[in-house]
Parts: sequence; C-alpha cells; structure tokens
Amino acid sequence: MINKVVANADEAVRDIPDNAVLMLGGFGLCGIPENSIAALLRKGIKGLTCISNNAGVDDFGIGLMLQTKQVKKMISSYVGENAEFERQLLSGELEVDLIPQGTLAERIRAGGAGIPAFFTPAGYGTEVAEGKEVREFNGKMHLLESWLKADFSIVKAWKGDTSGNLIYKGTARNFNPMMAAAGKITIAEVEELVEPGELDPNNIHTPGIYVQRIFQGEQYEKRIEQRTTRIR
Amino acid sequence: MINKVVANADEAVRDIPDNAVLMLGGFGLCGIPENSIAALLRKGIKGLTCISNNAGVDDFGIGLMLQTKQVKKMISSYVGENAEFERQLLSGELEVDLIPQGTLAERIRAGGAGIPAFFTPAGYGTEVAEGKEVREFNGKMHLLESWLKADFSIVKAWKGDTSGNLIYKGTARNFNPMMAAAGKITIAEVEELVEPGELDPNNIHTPGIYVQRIFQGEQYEKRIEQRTTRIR
Amino acid sequence: MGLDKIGIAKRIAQEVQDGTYINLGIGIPTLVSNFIPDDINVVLQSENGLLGIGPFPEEESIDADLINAGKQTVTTTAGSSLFSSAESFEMIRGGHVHLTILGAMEVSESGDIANWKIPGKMVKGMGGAMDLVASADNIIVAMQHCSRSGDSKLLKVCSLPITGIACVKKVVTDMAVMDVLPEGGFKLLERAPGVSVEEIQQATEGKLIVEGEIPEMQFD
Amino acid sequence: MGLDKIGIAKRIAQEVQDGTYINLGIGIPTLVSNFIPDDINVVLQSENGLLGIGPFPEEESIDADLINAGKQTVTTTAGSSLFSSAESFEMIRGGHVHLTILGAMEVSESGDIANWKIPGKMVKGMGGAMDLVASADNIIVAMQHCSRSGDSKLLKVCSLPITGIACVKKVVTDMAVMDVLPEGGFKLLERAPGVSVEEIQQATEGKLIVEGEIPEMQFD
Repeated sequence: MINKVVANADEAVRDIPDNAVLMLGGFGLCGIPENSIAALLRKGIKGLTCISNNAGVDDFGIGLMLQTKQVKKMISSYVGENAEFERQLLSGELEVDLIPQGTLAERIRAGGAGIPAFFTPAGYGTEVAEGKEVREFNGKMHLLESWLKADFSIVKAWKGDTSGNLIYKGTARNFNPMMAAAGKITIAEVEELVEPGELDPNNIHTPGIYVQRIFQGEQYEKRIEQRTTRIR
Repeated sequence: MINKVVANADEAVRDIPDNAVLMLGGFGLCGIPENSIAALLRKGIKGLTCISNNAGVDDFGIGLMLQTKQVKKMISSYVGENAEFERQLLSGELEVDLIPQGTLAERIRAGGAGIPAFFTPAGYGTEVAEGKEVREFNGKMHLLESWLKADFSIVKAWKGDTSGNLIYKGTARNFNPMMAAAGKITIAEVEELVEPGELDPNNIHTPGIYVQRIFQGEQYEKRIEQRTTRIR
Repeated sequence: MGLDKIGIAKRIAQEVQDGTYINLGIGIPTLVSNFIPDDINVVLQSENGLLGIGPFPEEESIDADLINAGKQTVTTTAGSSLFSSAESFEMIRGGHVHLTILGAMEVSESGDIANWKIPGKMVKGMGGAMDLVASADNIIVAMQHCSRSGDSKLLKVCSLPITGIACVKKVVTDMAVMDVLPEGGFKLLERAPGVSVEEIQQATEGKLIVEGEIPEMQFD
Repeated sequence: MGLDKIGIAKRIAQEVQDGTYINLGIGIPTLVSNFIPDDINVVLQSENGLLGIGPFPEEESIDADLINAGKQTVTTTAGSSLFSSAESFEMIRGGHVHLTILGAMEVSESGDIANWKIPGKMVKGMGGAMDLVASADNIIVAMQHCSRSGDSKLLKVCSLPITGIACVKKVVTDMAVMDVLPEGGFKLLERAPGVSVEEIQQATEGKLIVEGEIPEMQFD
C-alpha cells in the first residue's frame, strides 16, 4: 500500500495557491473538514472558488472564509443561514453559482468518474436551463450538464487508514465521497487514523485511490445547526 | 419499514413473462443469482433479453438458459468460456450486443439514476462507436451512450433484511448494486435474510428502496471458474 | 377560519399510500409524518443521505453526524440506510421516491411551482427542490392559499422564478384540496371546514374548476 | 532467441513507478506483479471491484466470492477495498488508475490497439479493455512481436477491429522495447538479449525508428 499520511492540516494545505478551485465536503455543518478550513484561514490564501453544497453559517465552516474574504466564488445548492454571505452576494463582492443539489452531486460524481457531460431533467424550464442544451428523452425534457473538478478536494471522514481508505459516519457522508474522487489532489481529514488492514475492505466508502493526503484532525466541534429533541 | 419478503425463487419470478428484459448480476460465476436462474429454468419462459456482464459457462449460470434456448438476446461485455453461446451466436440463433464493461456498468447505473444519456470516451474510433453521436470535450473524443433499464432485475447479495437492504461480499458485488436500481421490479436473493435493524445502516450497499422482492436462497454452489492457489 | 399548519399536515397525511417512499420538505411537510396512520407503512427519505428517518433524538443521544435535510438532528430506525448525496439523488431522479411533499410560494394552474428565489430579496438557493419536482411521479404542495398580504398564491402564471414546470399534482392549503389537471386548472376537491366555495374562488387567481357539490374535508 | 513470457513480464516490471495504481490484463500482464521490486509500492486494481490484489490463496482459504478479472481466486491485502463495477470504472475512466498493462493481437504505429475480436472466428467481447485503453494516461502492451504464423503484430494499420485509437505508449515484446511516438512510429529503445536491430526491423511491419546504438535490455 501507498502511505499518504501528512502531519497535520497545515501541511495538507501547504501548496494550495491563491485562486485555486476547491471542493469542500459537508451538508450544512455536518461532515465539514473543520481542521482544513482552520488551516486555510491561517494560510490566508485569497480568490478561492469553493464548490460546496452550503456556505456554512456566519461564524463556522466556510462562513469563516467569507468573513476573511478569501472566497471569490461559491458554487452551491443552498446558501441560507448566512447573513454575511447574503450581504456579499447582494453587494456583488461574491460570485455565486446556484445549482440544483442533485445536479451538483452528479456533476461532481461525473468529474471523478471521467464523464464530461450527462443529461438530467432537473431545472428544465427554469433559470438554471439558460444557455444549456436541451434534449427530449422518452417524452421528457432534459438539460445537458457538465462535470465539475477541483484543484484540491478537501473531505472529512470518520475513520481512515494510512493508504487513504475512508469510512464516513451517518449523514456526514453526503458530498464527501464524490468530492474525494473529483479532486486532482484530495486531502482527507479523519477523526481516527488507523493502519491498513484495520478497516474492513467490504465496508470502505472511499477507496484510497482517490486520496493523496490524509491526517487525523485534532478535535471536532461538530456544531449543530438545528438541535431538535423529543421528550422521553 | 416495508416488508418485501417472498417465499422462494419460484414466487419471486412468478410473473416474469416471455420476452421480458432481465438484468442478472454477477461477474463470471461470482455473485450470480443461482436460485433465481434455477427458477427461470423451471418456469421455462422464452424470448428473454438478458443484460449481464457475462453469459455463464456451458453448464452453469446463464449458460443453462442458453442450453434451453430461453434467451433471445444477450447484452454483455464478455462472453468467452461458453461453447454453446459461441455456437448459437455464429449460427444466428442468438442476438448479442457487446458493450465495453465500463460503459455497460455506467449505462445500468444511469438507468437506475434517471440519467437518460452521458458521454464516455470508451469505444471512440471502434465498431462500438457506429451510429453514435460523437463530441469532443477537453480535446478528447467521447460517445453519447444511453441508459439501460430492465423489466426485472435479479441480484444476489450476501446478507439482506426484510425491507430490502443488501450487503454484498468480496467481488461478488460487481454489477449487482447498479442492476438493483435499474429494474422496474428488483428481485434480490440472499444467503442470509435478517430482520430490519440487524444490518448496520452505515454499511448498506444497496438501500432497500431499490428492492421489491427478497428471499433467502436455498443453497449456493458458488462454482469457481479458475481455481488458483499458492503453496504455503 | 380555515386550517392551521397542523390541519394541512393532517389532511396531506391522508394522501400517503402504504408501501411508499416519501421525501418531505422543510416546514409543514415535515409535520405530515406525525399523522400517518400506524397501519400505513412508509419510509421517509432525507436527501442528505438517509432512508428511514426516525423521530427526533432524546437529548442524551443527539448525534451531530445524523441530521435531516432541514439540518435538524434525527435518528435512524430499524431498517434505515445511509448513503452519499449522489446516491440520494439517484433515488430521487430515478423515480424510486414515489411522493414528494413540499412547500411553495406560488403554484400555477398548469402545475408550475415557484419556491426558491425572490429576485433582489432572497437568495437562499434551490437546494434539492428542482431535482425533486423534476423527478417524482407525485408532487403535493402544502401551503397557505394566500400570502400574508392577502394575494392569491394559486396563479394563472407564476410571477416568481420557477422551480419546475407542470409538475405539481395536488395542492393542499388552509382552505382547500385541489388537483392540478393535466390540461390546466385547479380542480376543487374539498373545502376546509367552514370555508365556502365562494371564498375559495375569491382567493384563487388561477382557473378554479368547480363541479357538483364540494364536500368538506373529513378528519378522524 | 528472444524473451519468454517471464522475460517480458520482468522487463515491464522495470516500468512500474512507485506510488502508482495499476490495472494488469490477463496473461503476461498478470505475471508482471511477481517482479515488481519490494521497494516499489504499487496497488493493483482488478476491474471487477478490488483495489489491492493479494497473492493467490492457500488451498484452505479459497473464497469463491473473491476473484480477479481473469476469474482466478485471489486474496485481499491490508488496505484493500471492494466496490461495484460502476465504481471500478469510475476509477479507470476518471484517470485514477495510472498505468494499464495489457496484451494485444496487433498494435499500429499510431498507437491503435486490436485485442478483442477476430471477425467470424472469435467473439469473446471486449470486457473492460475499451474503457481501459480510452482512459489511462499510460498504456503498455505486452505481446509477442510476431504471430505464430510469423506475421508481424506491429503494423502500419491494424487489420483487426480495434479496441482503441492512438492510446498505446509503449510496447514490450519478446524482441524489443519500443515507444509509440505521438507523431507515429515505433521508436526502438532496447533489444532483447541476443536479438539484433536487423531482426527487429524484419519483424516489424510498421515504421521502426532506430537512432544511434540500441542497448540490450538489462536484468538484475
């Protein structure tokens, strides 16, 4: 096996330049690469294009990188819960591409899978269709959508081994597996880093082939957006 | 949860009519739905179109259905190791569509995923490209390929629960997960059928939503094509 | 007069069929799950990667790694499965999810829906809504019949940027249950208790089709 | 005279770079894995859904559910992963597998390869070969220089139905190592021990480019 371990988040993001295209895993604040985002904040690179389903909240996740104005463009499906985001967008400081969530997931999957374009029904007849090729299949109209790739993909998993195999937990999986495959360089941060052989080969969610760098994150805040409970 | 259990293979295939389009999981003889194939032989329906990566061997797997001439057409990527197959093909008794394996896997995946067509580089410049739309992306030529769907998909898993969740073992996974999603009716046979809650939700390979019928197979021969060993 | 949110959710729960997979949007749709009868077996899908949404967790078993599409903490149930966003939308786009219930700002008489954007005012994004309405066979909209300012939300043509065209099959509001006919028009099926056909007609800008007696909604 | 299959496999093993993912075809390519030096870390991919192919099993640990693409029983190793055929070809088509080594019936001087069909005679199918040659950055062909009847397999133009165009980067035969140049032509790099440039020239129907002294292959 090939050893992909780097010491920490700072080493993992060391060569990400200004104006890079990044993918960042997560849905809301669930499954986001907290340690790598902190390292990107420390590094202070600018002009980033961030592909991520959401943009974090004002004071956590990608929202932190919006505060420091490191992000030039967001490619997302939903960016609510974020006042600073809305301010930068309405003022024109931030470019935003809004993409239907399933199309976003599939375009990223296509990027990793070597599929340059595919047809999907989502968005036909809406603003999303503007400028796109339309074609009918089985009586239903579809849009041609292209793949998305990243210079660096940054994903977060529950467990990983030194050869880059990853296992996610719960709904923290979300966009992470497709993004892992769609990055030229993929950085994985994990809660627990183990030796090859400790993870069941039958239960790997992201095979190590997609991961170039891996490290164990230092601590995870895992902030909850909507804490909802029931009485016993 | 929704209970999908049927008594046995005969009940599972009860309403498959002549001339149906079937998908059958497996790679070589690994991960094939042995019990369901036996039931199809007993049922004696004819004129079937079978989508399966391989066509079994002369006396096992889909090869048995070729012996009984139940198959009108095979859609596969590789059909070696099968003399009766070759005879029927060369005599014109059997129609065959040969498709590159990755394109076959992706077309089936597209069928389950609601993607009617996609571009892939495989087969450009070859016989496979005949009659297909060609388009250049990033300086590389690609073919437009369409989804594949089945009236009935028949898959084999290691473990399953009564609500249709499946876990495969080893390389017996192969085409089974995509086929499970691409069938109008999907029949799953498993080595061990358990109650909901007994399988870890984080390790499910095929979510139950894709499966309409499930049963525990009676015995598995699991014939090996190339028994290769090393001396200790 | 008319139903409250709970009432809308209760009425929609009557539409839920046994043995189906359902995606519930944020808001009133989420409430629907509370009113599905025990003898109706359904599985709820959350597009962020969970099939088989369980009840909210007890305080001590909250798991930040287990949320629904509204970012609320949830639980799994026996028979749940977890998967990626790509797999989740394979289920949706591939037609495996039978019913989508979602909110809307506007619905047109041809079944168009608008619920993702108010130009110059609100830019949250469409999330999974465009995929959902383009895919499921059955789309039910849960909403108020009129906006807070009293304007009808059931229109001839949507005024806001649309989420999908000709996709809504049924609309349940505080005032009425209506089918959206394939040839266009809201066909009135039921009135909310105490609401008259005239009141519904007045609150509906789009074409309302009224044939024969219109019964009141029935609740157990 | 010339190399046997083991020799070809040994020579190709010298091409394998540390830290790469490799797909090995059936036949000579499978043998290559035996000769990769211990200090070169590579991971072997099997397109039926296994990354990290281990050695053949001992008799008592044979598992019918664990085979390679040649349908041979294999094992996993520490760090292996298992996946579907769709995922497997995502790896291949997406360019994550760096090197493909496969056999061929013919290779043309422009890098076309034919290895899946002999019209009227053999109809086994292409398997994963068309995906592999259309995808990997580096494609090395392992084959005999001439057919059993003595005809060159290194041609100006392939006579058999092709598997892929302009994709082969290097050819290693029993007689020689050659690069296929982007502008066309087999550039002779090395001779098998005891084989002369003239003999290689005679056995090569396609354009052979010979510049300067051509060294013999070196084996440890």
